[in-house]
Parts: sequence; C-alpha cells; structure tokens
Amino acid sequence: MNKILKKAALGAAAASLVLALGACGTTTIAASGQIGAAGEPKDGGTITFGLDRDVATLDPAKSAITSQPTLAVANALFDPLMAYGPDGSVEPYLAKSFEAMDATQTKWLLKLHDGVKFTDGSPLNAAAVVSYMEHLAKKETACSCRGDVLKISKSEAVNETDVEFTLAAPNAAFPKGFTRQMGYIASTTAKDAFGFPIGSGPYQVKDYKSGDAITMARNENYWGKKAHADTIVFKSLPDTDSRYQSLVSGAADIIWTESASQFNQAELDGMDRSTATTGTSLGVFNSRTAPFDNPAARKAVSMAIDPGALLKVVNEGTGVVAAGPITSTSSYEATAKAPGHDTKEAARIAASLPTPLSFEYLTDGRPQSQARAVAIQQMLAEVGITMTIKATDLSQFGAALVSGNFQMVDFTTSLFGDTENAFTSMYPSDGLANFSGYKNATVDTLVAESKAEPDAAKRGLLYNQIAERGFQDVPFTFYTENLDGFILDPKRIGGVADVSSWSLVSIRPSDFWSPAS
Amino acid sequence: MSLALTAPAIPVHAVPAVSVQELSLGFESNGKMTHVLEGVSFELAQGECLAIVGESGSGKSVLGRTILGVGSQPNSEHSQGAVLLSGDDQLTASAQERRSRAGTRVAMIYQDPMTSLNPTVRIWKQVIESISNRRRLSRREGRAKAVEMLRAVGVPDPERRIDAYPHEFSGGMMQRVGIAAAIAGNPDVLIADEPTTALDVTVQRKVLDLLDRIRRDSGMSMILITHDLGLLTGRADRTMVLYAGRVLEIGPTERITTAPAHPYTQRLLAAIPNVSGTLRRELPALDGGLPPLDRPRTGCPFASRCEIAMPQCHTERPPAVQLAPDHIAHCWAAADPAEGTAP
Amino acid sequence: MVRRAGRALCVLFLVALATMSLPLLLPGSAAVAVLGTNVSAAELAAFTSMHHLDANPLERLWMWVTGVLHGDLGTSIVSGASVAGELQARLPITVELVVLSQLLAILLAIPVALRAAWRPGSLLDRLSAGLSFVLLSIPGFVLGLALIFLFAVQLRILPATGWVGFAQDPVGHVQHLILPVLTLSLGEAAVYLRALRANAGEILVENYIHAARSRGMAPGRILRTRVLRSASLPLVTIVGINIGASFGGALIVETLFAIPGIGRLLSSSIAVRDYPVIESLAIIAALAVVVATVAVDLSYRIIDPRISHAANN
Amino acid sequence: MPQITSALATGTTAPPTSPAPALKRRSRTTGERLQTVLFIASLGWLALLLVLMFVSMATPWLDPFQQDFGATKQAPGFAHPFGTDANGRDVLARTVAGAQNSFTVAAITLVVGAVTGSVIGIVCGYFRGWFDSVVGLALDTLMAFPALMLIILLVSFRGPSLWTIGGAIGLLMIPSFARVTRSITLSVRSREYVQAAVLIDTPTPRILLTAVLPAVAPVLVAYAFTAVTVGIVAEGSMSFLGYGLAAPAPSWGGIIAEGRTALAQAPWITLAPAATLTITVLAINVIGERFKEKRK
Repeated sequence: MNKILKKAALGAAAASLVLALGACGTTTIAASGQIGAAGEPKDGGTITFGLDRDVATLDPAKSAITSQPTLAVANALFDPLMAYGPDGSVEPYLAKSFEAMDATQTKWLLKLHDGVKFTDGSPLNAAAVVSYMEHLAKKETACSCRGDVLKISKSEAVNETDVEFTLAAPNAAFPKGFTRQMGYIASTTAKDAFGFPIGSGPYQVKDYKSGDAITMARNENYWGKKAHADTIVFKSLPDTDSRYQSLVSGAADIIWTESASQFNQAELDGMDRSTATTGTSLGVFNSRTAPFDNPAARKAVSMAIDPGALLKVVNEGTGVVAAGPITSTSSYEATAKAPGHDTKEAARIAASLPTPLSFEYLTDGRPQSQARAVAIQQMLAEVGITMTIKATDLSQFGAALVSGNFQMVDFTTSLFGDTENAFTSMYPSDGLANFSGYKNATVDTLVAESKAEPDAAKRGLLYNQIAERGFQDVPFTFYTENLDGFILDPKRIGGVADVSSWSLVSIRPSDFWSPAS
Repeated sequence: MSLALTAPAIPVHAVPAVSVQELSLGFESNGKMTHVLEGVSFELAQGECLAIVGESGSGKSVLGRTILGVGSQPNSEHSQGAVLLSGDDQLTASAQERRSRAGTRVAMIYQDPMTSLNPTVRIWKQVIESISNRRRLSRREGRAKAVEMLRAVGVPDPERRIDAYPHEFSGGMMQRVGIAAAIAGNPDVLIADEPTTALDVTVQRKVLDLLDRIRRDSGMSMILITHDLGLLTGRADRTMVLYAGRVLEIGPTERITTAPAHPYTQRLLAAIPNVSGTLRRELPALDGGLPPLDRPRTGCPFASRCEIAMPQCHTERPPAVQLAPDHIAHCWAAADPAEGTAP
Repeated sequence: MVRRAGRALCVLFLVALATMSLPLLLPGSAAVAVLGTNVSAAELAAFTSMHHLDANPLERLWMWVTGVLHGDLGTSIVSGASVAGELQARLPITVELVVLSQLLAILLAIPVALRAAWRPGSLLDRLSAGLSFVLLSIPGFVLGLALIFLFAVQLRILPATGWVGFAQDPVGHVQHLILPVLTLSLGEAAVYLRALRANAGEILVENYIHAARSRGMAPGRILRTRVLRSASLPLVTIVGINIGASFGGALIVETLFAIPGIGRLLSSSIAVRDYPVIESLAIIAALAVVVATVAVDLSYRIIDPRISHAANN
Repeated sequence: MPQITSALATGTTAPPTSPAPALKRRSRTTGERLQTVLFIASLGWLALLLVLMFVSMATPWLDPFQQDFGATKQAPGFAHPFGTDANGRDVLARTVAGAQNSFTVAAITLVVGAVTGSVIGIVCGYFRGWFDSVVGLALDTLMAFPALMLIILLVSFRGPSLWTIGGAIGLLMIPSFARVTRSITLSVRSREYVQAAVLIDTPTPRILLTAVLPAVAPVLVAYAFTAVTVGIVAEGSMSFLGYGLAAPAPSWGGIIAEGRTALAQAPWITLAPAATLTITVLAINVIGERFKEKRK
C-alpha cells in the first residue's frame, strides 16, 4: 500500500480510521506488494539470508530472535499468535481469533486453529499455550517479556483450542503483545537436536552453527500453506559492510541492513529493497537530575536540534523526520505538533539559563549514533550549548539507561512502531521504558484512560493529548524515523513482502522463493 | 691403520697436484678495488707439503680458498692467471665443476674446529659429507665409515662418539674430527689453514703430527697455511713466504729457516726466540703496518718497512732471484747482495 | 622443567583469577543484556546473584575448576548454550585459519629468504626485501579491505565473507579460506622473511658453511639441511608467539570476513558481559600461550643441541 | 593483537640487512642511491604531516570537526583536496587530525612500553633476586592474557581516550621491552669492569648510568622505531574495530571504518587515511632502517 495514499486517506477521515483501513486491507495478505523476482513463485531451492548478528539461541523466550532484524528466523520456526497485516492492523495468525470477553478489556479469549502440531507431532493446543505462558513467567526463563506476562493474572485452557486470559489491569491492546516474543508459542517439553525448543513453523532446524549459520529445512507437515524454498540458510554477518559485500558477491540473497548509504548503493547495484521506517531515533533527557531537571534546558536543546539536517546527514535522506511519538506509519493520526527547530529561540532560552548549559551525551557505539551525536554537537555549539559525547558498548549503554546514570542519551527504538505500547511504557511515571524519569500526573491519568479505552478513535485522541503534554515538558526530543529493512537481489529471490507501510518489519521466509530452482 | 690411509702408492704424474700461475685477485667493494693477490706462482708436487707463511692480511687464506674453489669466488673481471688442480683450471671452471672437485680432489682443514663444525649436526654426518654429498649412503654404511675415519684420526671410542655433537668434544678432539671430515673423500690435495692456531699449546703438536702421518701414509699433497715459521721444520718440504699478496721468497724449508734471503723472512725468523722449539701463537708484531692494498703498487711491498731498502725497491718490482735450484727470492738486495747486509 | 611447569601453573592461576574478578570490576551488566531494559532493578540484582556474578573471584574460580573436573565449562548466561559446545564449534575455525596462514607465511618466507641470503644483493634479494618492507607497513585491516574489494567485489572470483565447513563442501571451504588466510599470512610472511633472511645471512658466512661446501655440498642442500635449521630459531619463537596468541582470536580477519571464530565470540561475549564464556576463553587462551612457550623452548633444544647441553650443565 | 608481540620479537632478532659478505659480487651503489632517496622522501613525508598538523592546531584551517551539512560526501576538489565525509567534514582535515592522534597514541605507547618496560628490565637484570622472579611472573601473566581482551577491558573500564588506548598498547609492549633490556643488563652486569665497579662500592645509580644505560640505549632506540609503527598500526586496528577513540575524535582506523560503508560511492573517505597510514608506517620503517644501518 502506498504511503502517500494512506496519508491522504487518513487526512480525509476526521479521526482515526483504523477500522476502515483494516477492512480494505485484509483480503490481500499474500498477494500484497511483493518485491524481488517477478513471475509465479517456484518451489524448491535454497535462499541465503544475511543476518546482522550472531544468533546465540533459537529459544524465542530469549530475545535473540525476536528483535526486528531476526524476526524472520522466529517466523520460520514459529508462528506468532497474532501478526500485522499489510496495513499495520493486528490480525490473528496462529490464533483463529483473539477477542475481549467483556467491556472492561480485562478478560480475553484466545481461540486456536484445530489440529496445529509442533514439528515433533505433538499438539499445539490450549494446554500448550498455557504451559508456555507459565514457562515465560518463571524467573529462570529470564524472558525480557516477563514483565508483560506477569500482567496476566490467570491463563486457563477451557478446552482443546480455547484459552481464557484474565488481566490484572485493563489492556485494550492485549492481543498486540502476541505479535512478538510472547506470541511465538514453543513447546515446553520437546527440544530439537541442538537443544532449542521446537515450534510449529513452516521450517525446522537442520543445522545450527554458533556464530556462523542456521540451516533450516521445510516443514512438510506444516498446518498452513507450505513454504516455497526447500532450504533457508540464515548467515551471521555482523559486519555491516561485509554483509553488503556478501549480497553483492552472491554469498547472500537477502540481507538486513540499517545503513542509509547501503540503501542508496543498492539502487546503483541493481538490488531491490524492502524497507520501512520502523526505528525511531530520539534524544532522552534525564529529567531527574541536573541540568535536565530544568525543563527550559531540555527545551533549549530540543529546539537547537534540526531533525531535517540529521535526516540528511545521518540517514542520507532516507527515512522521514520524526514528528512525535505517533509515527508516520502509525494507524493513529498525529495532530499534536512539536515546537520544532528554532535556533534563535533555542539560543535565547539557553542564554536565559542560570548557568551555561554543558552536558554529556551518551551513545551506543553504532556508526549512525556516532554520526548523529557529532552533528548534534555542532548544532548545540551554534546556540552556545556545550555537549561532550560519551560512547559505550551496548551492555554499558543498557545498564546506564536502566539505572538513569546519564544526562542525555541517544536512543533508537522500534517501540514507537507499536503506538499503544509506546504510550504505556514511555510516558507514565511507572512506565518500564520511561528512562527520562518523566513525571506528570495528568499524563499518568491519560495513559490509564487510554489503556481502558476500547474505541480506537477515542484512544487516538487521548494519545494526542499525551503527546501534546510531552511536547510541552520535553522529556524526549524526536529526531528521525529511520529506514531499515532488507536489500535483496531480484535475480535470486522472490516473494519478499513490501514492508514499506508496516509498523513492524516481520517478514515470513515461507513466502520466499528461488527463481533459480 | 685403516684402509683409507694406507692408500696404494700414488703413481707419479708429471702433472703437479697444484699449479698456480701468475695469480692476481682483486675485490671491488664500494667502488674501491682491493688487490689481494698479485702475480703469485708456485707448484705443488704429488705427495709434497708446502707451507705458506705470512701475517694476517697477506692473502694466504684467500689463496687457500681460491685453490679450494668453493665459497664466494672472485669475479672473473678481477682475476688473472690460473689455478690448476692436476691440470684443471679452477678459475675458469663452472661452480658445479668446482663443487664436484671439492672434498674429493681438494679438501680443507680449518683454523677453528669450534666454528668449522656445524654445532647442530651430529658429527658422523659431518665426517662423511664428502662421500654422502655424492652418493646416497645408507645410515649403516655412513656410520661405519664415520667410525673408521674417527678411528683413523685417533678419536677414542669412535662407535660411541659418532653420535655426539661438536660441543661435546675438546678442542683437540674436535680438530681431529675436522681432519677426519677433510680426508674422508680421499682428496689429492689437503689445504690446512692454520690448523692448530685455535688449539691449546699442548695439543698443537699432536695434531700436526697426525697431519704429517696422514700425508705420508696416504700420499696426499698438502698446503700448510701458517703464520708460524717455528712449526715448519721437519713437516713442510718447502716454504713460501707471502706478504701483502706477493710471494717474497720460496724454497726448501731447510733453506728458508736457516738461510733466508729476503729481509722480511729474516725479520720473521729473528722474532722467533727459538727456531726449532717454542711454538708461538701470534706472528711477531713488526713495526709499521701492511701497505695499503687498495691501489696498484709499484716496487716491493715490504720496501716501506725494510731497513735496507734501496731507491729502486720503492719504484721497481724486484726480480725473481734464483739463489739455489729451487730457492727463489724476490728482492733487489738479494739480486745484488753487496748492496745490503742481512742482519 | 619442574620449575617451568610450576611457573606455567602460576601464570594460569593468575590469569584465571584476573578473569574471575571481571564481573566485580567491569562496568555494564550481563543482566541488562539478557533481560533487556524493561525490568526493575531488583530483578536485575536477582539475576546477577543467580549467576554468581557477585561472588568473590576465588569462589568463582573454584566453581569453574570443579566444573571443569566434571567436564563442564558452564553455560552461557545469554544463550543458555554450553560453553564447551560453543568452543567446540568456534575454536577449530580460528585454529585452522591461523595454522594455515602461519604455514603459508612460512612456506612463502623460507625459500625466498634462503635464496636471497645465498646471493646477497641479487635481484631476488632486493625485490624480496623491498616487497616485505611494504607488506610490513600495510596494516592487516587495510590489506583485508583491499583484497575483498579486488577479489570479491570487483573480480568476483572469491567469496567476500563466510565460512563453509570442510565436510559440507570441500571446494567452498577452500574458496572461503583464501582471502582471510592471505590477509593473515602476507604480513606475517614479510616478518618471517626478514627475520629468516637476516639470520640466514649471518649463518652463511659461518665457517661451518664454508666447510660443508669444501666437502662438495650443493647450495640447495646446504640451505635446506644446514642453514634453515640454525636460522629458524628466531622464527620458531615468533611462530610460537603467534600460534599461542591465536587462541585469543584473530578478530580483525574474523570481523572482515564474517568468520565465526574465537575472536568474534570473545568480543561479542565481552559486549554483553557473558562472563562464563569470557572466563573459559581467557583461560584457554592463556593455556595456549603457556603451552606454546614450552613448545618453543623444547624445539629450541631440538634445533640447537648446545642449548639443552647448557641447560643440563 | 598478536602482531604487537610478534613484530617486536622480530625487531630484536632481525638486523635490517645482512652483514656484508666477505666477497661482494656487485656494486650496491644504485641500491644505496635508492635508499637515500627513500630516506629523504620519508623525512619529507613526516615533515609534511607535521606542518599540516601544526596548521590544523594553530590556525582555523583544517578543522576536523567543522561539518558542512550542505556538502556531504563531496568528491575531492579544490575546496576539499581529499573530499568530504558523510557528515560533511573535510577528509584531509580529519586525516591530518588522525595523524595527530596516531602520533600521540604512539608516543604514549612508547612512554608506557619502552620506558616502563626497560626500567623493569634493567632493574630485574641488575638486581635479580625475588623481585626479578615476581616481575617475571607478572610479565608472563600479562603475555598470557588475551591481548584483545585486555584492550577491550581497559577501554570499557577507562573510556576510549588517547591515554587509555596508548596505555593499553604500551602495556602489551612492556614484556617485550623488559625482556630485551633485562638480557642486555644481565650480560653487562657479568662483565669484569662492572664487577670491579661493584667491588669498589661504586654507587649503583652511577653504574646503571655509566655502564648499563649506554649498552641498553642503542638497542632501545632501534626498537623504538618498530614500537612506534606497531603503536600506530595497533591504534588503527582498534579504532577500525570500534575500540578506538570515541567520535568525533578522528583516528585513521576510525575514518577508514566510517568510510568503508560508502566505499563504492565515496572511496576517498577510506582511501585517503588508508594511504596516509600505510605511507607513514613505511616512512618510519625506512628511517628506522637507516638508523639501524648507521649504528652498525
């Protein structure tokens, strides 16, 4: 679906048009925009997929295969209970249906398809789902989803296919939580030859070499539509440039990348791409401590930064400027407006501060973060604000983020791809991703209201109110929505979904086919 | 006595074992020419022992190595004359030809057995090299040969010692091993380059006696390079005195040591307290140094140090003066004894 | 020898103790890497103590040693996989890479160095000296980049990245090896060439070489059987150091060519503070260095009998 | 980074050129002329770098941080001789500033590695005893610890500053320097004149200064050239791997790594620092070689 068309449609409808859009998109799940080789899909052959990291484990309860770049691995081995449709709406996938049983949105009924089996032949039934939820809730499982799982106060298998969930608090977006980690139901009893829990997906593991490659063979007993390619190899190619060279030299057919220059290069090299703006980069102020306990300081920094220039320099013109927490691909329309870039105003505010503003900016070591930090440094210097850059590795970065041991941090997240989740975790004072330490009683109330609001249009209005508050208080300042996704060689692969309008890039390898076969 | 050393009597050839004819050698380094040997001529008969005497830098080692014909060889551009080994010229021979002669037709005994035996190779392998470099020897054959050679040079308990490394021997024993290695190929000519200089005084004589005996038993010819005139009596048939690359005097050892004609030889002899007895480690230091070798010389090289030098000594090359049938001195004073008086 | 062994054990103990202290010393936390950022501080602390990351180093070392005695190197905090399994998959790759490139470097260096030393100042001598000088000055990562750009991207005759098991595809295995092995070996070949050339030059002027020639030994045989042996002492040291150190990984090449070796495992484990993996890797790497040192020592004695002679006296 | 130890190991064992053989076959004059040309060219190259560094430090030209968001990835031209990078910074300015950082790291490396290492080596070699054993054990441990790990640890611990990186590389060089100086000291210590000096109660510092240091110094200087190149290359490798200086500080390895992504579109970003790095190392090697030859 074309993004501009969609925007127009959104503009035409006054409030949120989620339902209408959902209705017009549902029929075309498989056929909707595909990228790669033209023609009818063929069966057979091998597809090689270049991942951007080592996959340490294939256990979906760990986070190794449930971040965007690796979701294709999870989708090959497991079926998520819920999945995004091409228009961004959440639809049942492994589930037959998943609906609220009452108006308060605290009781939910999950219905499974009949006869779904794990790859060892054991049934994937209601009991298996309940057992898996219990597994996720255990401390030893060490699932990063445990916080969400613990919000389910009770899960019960009412019969072979139906599970009843009771929540501790109302959550209108509950099924959405099953699109990622929680939704990939794995067997709690059977493991494959490599010690990983098995799933029910279109592929099963044939060979696993740590840090090197995962080879998968088609699951011939798959309950749904069987996969095209006989074999899929997921190669670990952590070095960004080596990965691209692998694609160009034919060692990989499709790769994940976040590098803007590679998207530009891909066109010159005759490659296709399937990309979406799912990652949002923003600056998070630590509003608990000086200097950013002062909202004026936050405002000065925020206004001094020109997201348009960041987009040009860091993203090389790919992606879009992030207008706020409601992203360009969100099903909600953003009406709240950020104050925007204003060098003069920023300089005026900075000058009015009691002491000259000087602070440390924490980044992870990735090249884009570095480039962004460097550009921001110069923008701030122009309005008289001194910024030093501190780069750390990912684990220190995460630790600093959680412990609040920073002044301002460069944060790139796919959280905003899920608007509901973004508002419930980033804005309220008890939000798990509220790294800013932002406290606003009104916002807390609005968030609570939004969780209990079943009507999407009304929820959208609430979100815009929260965003408005956020723009006034500036706990974060939004930079860009970054392009990321896949580059592929159309001579060697077909059936790659066009993800451009998706809010979560989660493609299914079972659609891939090899023209050579 | 072993087989190798009781070799059949060598038929007497008309051809000398070694014949050096008007040999001149020069080396070029950094654009400068060094004249190491100039117009050296002599002959060595079968079974004969010739001593070459000179101080360091006189060119005696270079002469020895040129006869041997291996190692870094002088560039043909800077060499003249001929070095004939039983009639075959070493100077014009290819490297391969020279290599095929080394060890079997001419062999060498070195000054310092500590450095001339490879410290990392068991001695039996080194002793039989002259043979094993030419044909494959079985291990057994080779070891038997090594035992035989070591026994011949008087190394005690050779069966046990063939497996030792050089550093496990004393200096004298090591030199015996070196000699064994040199004679293993049964060469016609043996060049002994200061074979006892590095040894203790007590064993020097024993090693020389051994060499003497080997030569007599096998009929090899030998060139004994030394700076020590005192060693020669009774061991060398003839003696040649070399100075700054030129032959100053050549003649029977008897005559050289008792009636030297050249002032330089006389000085050498005078510096030895007891001609027949004491062995000295160093050649007596004569006042003054060797003349520079890097420019062509005229006259007698010893002239600048000679007490009886005459004007023509500095400007004209001295003539070869035949003092006896085989005693020649290159000296103006010898040509005209009235002009100078031997001290 | 007993003293040496004791010293080696001491070194191992110290390295082990140092690595076991890392969880207490290093900023950053494994818990965040595993649990993500959406968890409470209490949960992070609980995770930390569950994995004994807050225990004292001696205690951790003791646990590690008892584990090893039961044939267990522990499990990765991040993936839950067994460390032994991980090592079994990764170690042979790095070792193959390093051993092959060392071999290639040595095989390139030896004949050239010996021939060049035989004729000092010859064309070969001067060419090899110049070339090795330049190779020595090109950093490995620059060389690797250039090789990839040339052979994989421009000419497309060799794969840019990746690793194929020998059993899986012998031809592919070799193809994937060529560029990384070249990257690793060219610089080392230059180092070896220079070391060997210089030493061979010194040995060739030794009397015993002249003596061997005086017995009619051919140049090739002298170089092979006499010069090489004596000249290889320093070479053995460097090769020993290199091979010993390789167990710490060849990170640059592994990164450039996406090879799943020890270096990448180590760096990615450090990034997420996966201590069980880090510890076992460090101790194995130290063990390799210690063993290599002893091996160099022993081969010294074999190469030059005077050394063992001196040691025995 | 096994190269650190291996390169240094060769530094000791490999005299730069063969000893002059007894008989020379050919004149070396053309070779010598070439060497002199190379030597002068090397000096010139380093001088050029120094001048550019001075310009970069003392004048507003060649600012490595100035970004021109309107001129990103510009090809080399009049305004930017080496082009601009993705952030619109002048690649020449970045390369020059990278040289500054590389040389600083190399200097720190030398101070930490050579000075500490040789002090340790001299003290151990001269006094022997328990101190020698303990330090020997510590050095062995340092060598057995994976170099990569040590560097990453230090960088995570202290932050990626010039001092941390130079210090880490220097630390890895300490054992090599200590070993060499220790063995030289040992041999000097056993000489008769030193023994005699000890017997007549010559103050120890005096013996160290007059007997030991003069023996150690020339070897150290020859070694130092190798150490400088090793330091520069190691810094480049670390920055390339992402363990080097933090942005925006320019470093050769860092610029090469940044430019790699755009190798096909803007090769100058990678080529300029890569060539500069290689030529600089080559130049230092040439000068070091000359020094070693002169010493003989």
